[in-house]
Amino acid sequence: MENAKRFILFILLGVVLLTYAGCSRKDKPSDQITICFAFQDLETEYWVAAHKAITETLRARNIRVLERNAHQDANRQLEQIRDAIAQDVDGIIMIPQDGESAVTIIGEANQAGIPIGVFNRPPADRSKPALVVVADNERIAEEAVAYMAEAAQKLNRKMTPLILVGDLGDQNSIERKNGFYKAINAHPDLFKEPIEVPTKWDAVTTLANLEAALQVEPRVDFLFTSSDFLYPQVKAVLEPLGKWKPIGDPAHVILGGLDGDSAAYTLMKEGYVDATGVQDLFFEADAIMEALLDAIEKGQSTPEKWIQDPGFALTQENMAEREMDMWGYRILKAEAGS
Amino acid sequence: MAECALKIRDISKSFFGIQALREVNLDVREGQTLGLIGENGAGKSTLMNILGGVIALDGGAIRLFGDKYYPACPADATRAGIAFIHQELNLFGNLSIADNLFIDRFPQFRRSPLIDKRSTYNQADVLLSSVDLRLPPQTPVELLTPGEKQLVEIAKAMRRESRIIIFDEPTTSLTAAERSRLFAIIKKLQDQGQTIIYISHTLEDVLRVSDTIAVLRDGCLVSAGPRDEYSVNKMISDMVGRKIEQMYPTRDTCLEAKPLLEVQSLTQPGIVRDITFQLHKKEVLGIFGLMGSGRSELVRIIFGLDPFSAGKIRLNTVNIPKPSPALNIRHALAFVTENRREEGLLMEASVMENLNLLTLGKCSKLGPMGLIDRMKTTKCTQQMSKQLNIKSGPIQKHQAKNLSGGNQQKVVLGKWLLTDPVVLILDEPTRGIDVGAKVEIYRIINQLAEKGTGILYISSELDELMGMCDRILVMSNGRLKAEFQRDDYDQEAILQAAFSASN
Amino acid sequence: MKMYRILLRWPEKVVLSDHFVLVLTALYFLLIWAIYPHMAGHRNLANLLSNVWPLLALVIGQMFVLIVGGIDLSQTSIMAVTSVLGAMVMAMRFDPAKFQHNPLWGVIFSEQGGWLAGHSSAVPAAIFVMLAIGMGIGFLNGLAVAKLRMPPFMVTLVAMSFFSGLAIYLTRSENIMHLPASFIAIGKGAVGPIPSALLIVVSLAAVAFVILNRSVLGRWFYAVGQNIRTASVSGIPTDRVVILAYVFSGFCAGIGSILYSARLEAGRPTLGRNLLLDVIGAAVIGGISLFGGKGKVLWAVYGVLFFVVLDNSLNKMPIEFYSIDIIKGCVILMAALLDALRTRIAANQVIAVGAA
Amino acid sequence: MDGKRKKLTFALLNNTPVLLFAFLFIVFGFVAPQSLRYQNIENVFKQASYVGIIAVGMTFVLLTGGIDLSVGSNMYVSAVVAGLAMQRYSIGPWPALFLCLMVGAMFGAVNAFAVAKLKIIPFVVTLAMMVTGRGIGLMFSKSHAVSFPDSVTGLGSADLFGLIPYPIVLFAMVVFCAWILLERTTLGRQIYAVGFNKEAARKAGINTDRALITAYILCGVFASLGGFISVAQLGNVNAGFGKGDEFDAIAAAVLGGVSLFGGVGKVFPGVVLGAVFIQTVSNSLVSARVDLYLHPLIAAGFIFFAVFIDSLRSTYLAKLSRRNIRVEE
Repeated sequence: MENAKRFILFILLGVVLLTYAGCSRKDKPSDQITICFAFQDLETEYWVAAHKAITETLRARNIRVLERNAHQDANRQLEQIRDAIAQDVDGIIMIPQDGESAVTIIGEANQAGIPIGVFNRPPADRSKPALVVVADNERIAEEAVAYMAEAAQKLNRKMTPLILVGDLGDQNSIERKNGFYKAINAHPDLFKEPIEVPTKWDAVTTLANLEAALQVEPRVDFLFTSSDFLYPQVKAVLEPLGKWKPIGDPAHVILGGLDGDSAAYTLMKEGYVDATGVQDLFFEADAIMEALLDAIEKGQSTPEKWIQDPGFALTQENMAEREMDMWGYRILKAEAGS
Repeated sequence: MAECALKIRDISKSFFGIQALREVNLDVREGQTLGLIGENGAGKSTLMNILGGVIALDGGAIRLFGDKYYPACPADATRAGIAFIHQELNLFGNLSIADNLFIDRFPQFRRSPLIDKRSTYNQADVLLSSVDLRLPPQTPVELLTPGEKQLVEIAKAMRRESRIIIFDEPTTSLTAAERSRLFAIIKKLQDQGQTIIYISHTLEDVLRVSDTIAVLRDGCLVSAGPRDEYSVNKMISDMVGRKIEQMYPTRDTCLEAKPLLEVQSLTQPGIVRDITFQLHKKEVLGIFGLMGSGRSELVRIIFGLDPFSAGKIRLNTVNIPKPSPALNIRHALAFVTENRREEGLLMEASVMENLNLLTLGKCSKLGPMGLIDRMKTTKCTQQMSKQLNIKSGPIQKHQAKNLSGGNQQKVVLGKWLLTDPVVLILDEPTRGIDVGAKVEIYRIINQLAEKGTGILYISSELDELMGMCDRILVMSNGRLKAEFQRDDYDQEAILQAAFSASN
Repeated sequence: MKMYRILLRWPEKVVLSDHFVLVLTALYFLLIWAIYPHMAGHRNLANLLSNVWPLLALVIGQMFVLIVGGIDLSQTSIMAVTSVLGAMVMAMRFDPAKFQHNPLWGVIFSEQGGWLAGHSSAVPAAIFVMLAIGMGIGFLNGLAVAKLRMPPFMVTLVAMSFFSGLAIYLTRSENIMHLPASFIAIGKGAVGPIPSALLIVVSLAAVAFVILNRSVLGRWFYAVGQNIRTASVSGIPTDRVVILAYVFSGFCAGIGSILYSARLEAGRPTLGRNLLLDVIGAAVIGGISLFGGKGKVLWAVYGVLFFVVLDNSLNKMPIEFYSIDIIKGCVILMAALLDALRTRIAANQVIAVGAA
Repeated sequence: MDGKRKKLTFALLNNTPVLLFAFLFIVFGFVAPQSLRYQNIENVFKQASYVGIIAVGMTFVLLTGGIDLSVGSNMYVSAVVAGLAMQRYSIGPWPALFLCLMVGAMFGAVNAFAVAKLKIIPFVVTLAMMVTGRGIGLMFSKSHAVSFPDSVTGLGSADLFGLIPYPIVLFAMVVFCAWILLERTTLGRQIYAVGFNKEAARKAGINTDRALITAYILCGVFASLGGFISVAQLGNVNAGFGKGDEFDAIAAAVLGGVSLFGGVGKVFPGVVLGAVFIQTVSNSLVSARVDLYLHPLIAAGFIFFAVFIDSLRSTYLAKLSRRNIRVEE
């Protein structure tokens, strides 16, 4: 009995205190712009860096940022953005789970008259107006693999290619896989049937499956990873087998990836990686922010703009002149500078 | 030598204003056995819970071998040398006998935390042989019979060199043979000078083992004294507060020839062999047998819980080729199982929900699978609860687990009675319930028989069977060994038949 | 002293009643409202409620399985499979670039759309297929649990990985767009002022309520969960009851799948990928026991409300994404702690009543 | 004759996990003969070692009748803390390992406190800790990948005496310690007792809180150790590290015969076989170059089969042993 009373008092007291604390806070100044930044999850270094660039830049401009992590659930993302809309945000930037859900969510924003920007993963169709910045994953992958194939041709032997496939539920990984195949199929005589290794965008799975695959087919000498963030696992598997060798060594495995992060830059510099597809992070982040803020300023409710990140394949050949365009390199520089 | 092992002075305990114990004084002399009796709710378990450190006392003092004794938790009681052998055994079925014996303190290698397996097994062997249990100590406890588990509990108490051993209803799940084995062990303990408190509803047993007897009623000590001053009748009248003239009510036995249940050559290899009998209208037919003789297994097969390979079962002149509980219930067969906790009740559910579990279909709108007619079920169940004199709070809310054993058993009985059974199978219906409730249940059974229900009555209490039944069948080793009519009842002959070895 | 006692009687009743989780949720809501005024704005409330319905459908299904002492981890993968198959029946158009390498291309769908594309019965047929498949998978789960005596956790865990794999296999990772407008209306449309999702799920809840509280079958579910041996001695067809619980869970997953697919306007092989712990978490927070025999439709509603209000409130906070996770976990823990305290107090009171 | 047959059936049923393995090996021996090479088998064990270690920790909690959903987040937090400590304060690999285990133990201690002292249901406690833990980990890492120095990753791929890879050695050591603890110490036996019936355990004078707390803390420690070993092989910790591993660990333990209701199960050989079984299936599928989309379907089929056989076995064994008792009487 006595317990029950104490318990109730405890709750009531807590509520009163918290309410008081809540009420005593100042209201946000009404002129401050609020932007909702919703992302599906920060799986790769690319998105981590983008997240950092976007939120820091916005906050530096005295813009209120609502960050929303959808934990790879399109539905949750839809709910989050609806909540943001109900909260009268001024604009939305999102990294959608996939192109299809992006279309639905853009529709929601359009209906509410709030400008929306889609970052790095394009909506499945252009039926609804939005600001989109996107890199052509398929083309960038194809370019990188094409360079790797060129390098392979010089070796004058039949190559055994292997691709680390990303999560099968993710559009970008499917596009990258398609790009890989386009480049491979351009050289029908050079390559054997490629080995596909599932990674589910998970390091542990990658390690286990890559190890198993190399056990079966130890002659693999051409390896493309669908994302740069898996290089440490590639190294962990290749090194004990004596296949982690720089370019020029007869045991060298021709290596390539996509993203362009700082680890990839370091590995290219050290001569382990032949080529990597680069999306221009800072360009994309700036482009989407500028476009969105511009739309907010002009009072456009459903702005439409399709911004293409040219992207390119950074190769050993063009490294000297183009490394400046690689975001991983710039982050490394910035860290070294600070 | 005649020092007081346990001295209880003016102990009181109340729960939320209800006085459970009122200034109880009790002495147990060292080396003696105290028989403690009382109806459910008389305060026995409260007293024992205080001794066991489960609850704290409100007032009074306890001295254990002269020292003040205020246990704060069960571990304190154990440390002070009090061992409980509970009604629901506190054994761990997933562990071996040896593990159970030493669970709070294993023999260890010197100065290491590791268990010395060899010495554990050796010591366990010694303990087991001292309670006359010849099993390897590695045997998992879940494979033991209830009697063997009881012996393991005693061995555990002996291992701790307990100064007082408290037996709380130790014989409820034991067969006659196991019971005599238990008494032999208790005798052995008494000879060694062990102090014992023995609690039971089986008054004959209490008389048999105790040196002194104490009776509790409504939280007060009613009487106490040496055994010679007591008889079963005096014990009952002290407990109940009035005289019970007759344990087993009389009944006109005018059997009708109509067989309600016919079993013909029922066989299931390894369980029962070639069982044939008939149960008539208005008849109470007893089945006596030791644990493992196949008596409970037989009725489980009849009720369709276990399979059989050959034989025929006819219920109310209808052939039942493939019995199942649902089918049997449809043919008005009822079965009160031996373990009400595991198979009789939904402990979490209310009394009402337990009572109407079987008759939901009868009290429903829109067909037997439709909606429950609440008015009707409430009426039916309340009537039944009144008829059986079930003591509980509001039956819609009172959970079955908060009832006393006797009332729980009445709920199980009431649940089946609501189906208007033609044949009622009772497996140990009075196990572990107090005298008052027993008498009530006997009366209910008699009323049913008089109304024409055929009753198949299984019990390990021979007295009870002889008091209640018109006919007794004796089973041993899965076979029917003998049949006794009421006029030829002879305790020795029945026991002999039950003990007779195979063939 | 007397005043104090009278003052306390009402809250005491609330704390000890079934509706404690609702009270907690309401208090939490008020607290957040004080900080973020638009919390109670009608648009936000509409949003909040629209998030309740599909989740509630799943939790109600889960509850049936929990009541019979099982667990259904496969609900979300049932959603994925049914979402994809339903879309294959009714989608208006398939993009050949994405689907022409699919093994089912030209078999049940083609560029002209799904199996029944454009046909007037397409949407009802698709809904029928989704519910039937959901119930079918539930039936398989139930069969394995009841007849083969396999542990529910493992059965449904395996089913989870199998059917989510199957959903991805069927579409080769692609989402199926171009669903008919009448289907999408289920997720967004309204009948008069009442959203159709509300209509569907509230009627589902009402049916579940009637089954559990008023019907013979409902009592059987509880009996099986509380003590399966007593239930079988009492002539209850326990196997069938268990199977039925899983079938119902599958059915509810089908409903959830319809609502979520309609909202997202696509058949998605990854639908509800990370929803599972929300479903079970909501059920458990609501007070439904993982050990069987205990659960009420109202409790499911409260559990879902709690989770949805929690998520909604976190969406208001302008803080870093990781802080949101930390706060979410702490709030769940606090709610559980309060509930544990409450149970202990309630247990004491029962002893008092019992002794009286 | 009959007795002999019964004995044989008994022996067969008691060893079904082993038989199942034999079956698995034969199937994949035909489909992908390469998978039977020594090197590959060593790989399977190496890859299984980290899930195995977590499963061993999980076993302790499952034995008490609880569940720990937070091991995945625990792995992430402890690995991130260790990794950052090595990066920023350049501490050596051994202090880092110690730090990692301490974080794991603290994580476990929070679970233990909430379960044993505050008496909250384990499912909710560990669910909340799973969410909170991930958040705390991300707070430290800011979602960046944290890479481990070569001094650690070297250990991941190195062999003890050039023979056995370190992860396998550690796995064996963990299994041995857990086995000793559970089978040969009083506390271990008490954990079984608590899982069987907590109330009875309390009445028998067992300190149930101590048993519970030990179980949860050990689960935390083993989770962080498993995480560390995994990172030593991977080279870095990504934001998704450990996600979903709780289900793998539970699946491995349950496949190995551990009951989710507490009190039943053995670390050796049960849990070890469970962990290796799962890894063997996925490894063999890659070896056999099966269509990626079919992997989860086939793996689920194998696990279903294993669970099915196991449940057949336990019902049948229960029947057999019950009858045996009758015969002895």
